[in-house]
Amino acid sequence: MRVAVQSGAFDLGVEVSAFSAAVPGAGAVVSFTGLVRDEGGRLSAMEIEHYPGMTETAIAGMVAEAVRRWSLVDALVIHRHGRLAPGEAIMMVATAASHRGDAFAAAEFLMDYLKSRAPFWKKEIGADGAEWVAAKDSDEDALKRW
Amino acid sequence: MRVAVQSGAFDLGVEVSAFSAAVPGAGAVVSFTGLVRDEGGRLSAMEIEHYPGMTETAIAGMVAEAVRRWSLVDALVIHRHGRLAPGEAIMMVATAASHRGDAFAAAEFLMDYLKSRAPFWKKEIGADGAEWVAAKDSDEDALKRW
Amino acid sequence: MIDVLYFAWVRERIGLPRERLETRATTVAGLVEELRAREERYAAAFADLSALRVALDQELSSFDAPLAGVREVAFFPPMTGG
Amino acid sequence: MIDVLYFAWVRERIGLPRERLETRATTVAGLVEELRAREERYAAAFADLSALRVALDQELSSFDAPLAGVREVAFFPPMTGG
Repeated sequence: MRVAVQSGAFDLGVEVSAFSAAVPGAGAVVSFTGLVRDEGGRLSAMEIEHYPGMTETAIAGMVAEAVRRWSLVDALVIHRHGRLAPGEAIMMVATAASHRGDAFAAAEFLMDYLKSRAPFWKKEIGADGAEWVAAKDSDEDALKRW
Repeated sequence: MRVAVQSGAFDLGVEVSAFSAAVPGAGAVVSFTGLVRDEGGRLSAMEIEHYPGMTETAIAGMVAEAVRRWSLVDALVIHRHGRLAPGEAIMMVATAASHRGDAFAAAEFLMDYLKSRAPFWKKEIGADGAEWVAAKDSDEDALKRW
Repeated sequence: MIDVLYFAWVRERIGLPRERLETRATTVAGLVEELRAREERYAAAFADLSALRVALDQELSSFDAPLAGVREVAFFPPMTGG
Repeated sequence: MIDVLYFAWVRERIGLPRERLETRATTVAGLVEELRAREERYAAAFADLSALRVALDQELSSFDAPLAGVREVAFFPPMTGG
């Protein structure tokens, strides 16, 4: 299980490849990657603020909870902070399990919790100013299924 | 949208990387990879038979159905046939969408259909002989949720 | 004339991957009856139709489907892809 | 003495990321009352508590939680990670 909170870019291909090569016995690997959308060209950058210390603890807690709920061989979370350009990868989650149901459920669970319970705040920088991204009710609702 | 049915190996990292780099505007990329399990060392190889012609058509139909049901920017399916060693990647699915819900749902839908509706048959080659993998009721049941 | 294909353990039991047949059957079930009557290995392969699937011209179909116009019939066990 | 941290627009509204305070409050809500009373920028930041979240010693908590033993309080809007 690895959790990384970093300002630097990560190489999605390298990470997914290394992750899936190091899960002996696993039959299913799921990855999720969040990219900065360009919002039809309106977005010039995204700034991600976080709460150093709490971020790592909160994510480690989510991973531990996922391990309790599903039969996982391994899990990985990488989340960036700082200034990102459209198209850049913001974060990724990877899960490995014997069977696809566990891998998918754990990845979705981690994503739902990262969205609303990990202390990150996104600010969209556009031509017409900067704006904090508002939390969506649908993201809060997504937690209720777990 | 790309569908590849091939005997040769594919590089998961390269594929995921190229896929996610070519989906402008997408905010969410999900990948699933199926690996040959070693079943605690009991499995020496997996042989995958398929129905040339029908396989490609069937998978293309599933991808088209996924595009009808969810808002996808792109989708990719690669599925191997022939003889594979434990740890090797059997297949992968990748989906890209604006939002994570669509990307996850479409990837799970494609996996459920590939499991039970794409004409592949797996044979496990072990120390104590070879055996065709039996279809699971749970895989057939998984189709009912869509 | 119709092409008949066999996959996985159906192919192994019958002992060949495909053959070209003359048939008088009008449905898949009729064709299965003809095949069963040919030889023991066919009877063995088609002993339990609930364990088999059929595709007509590369599309999944059912045993009561008509054969009119069909050029390729394939018999195989439930698929195990993914 | 207690460390109080602000993130995102709470930080921007108050104009600083963290400060060290003396407080007599026994709950988070009490601390918020003290802050509101300090200056207009605090009153603006804490105008609508339903738009805010609080963490005590880096764990999500609630506005009615006691402050006893807490060393670090953080106020911020709902999180938008992922």
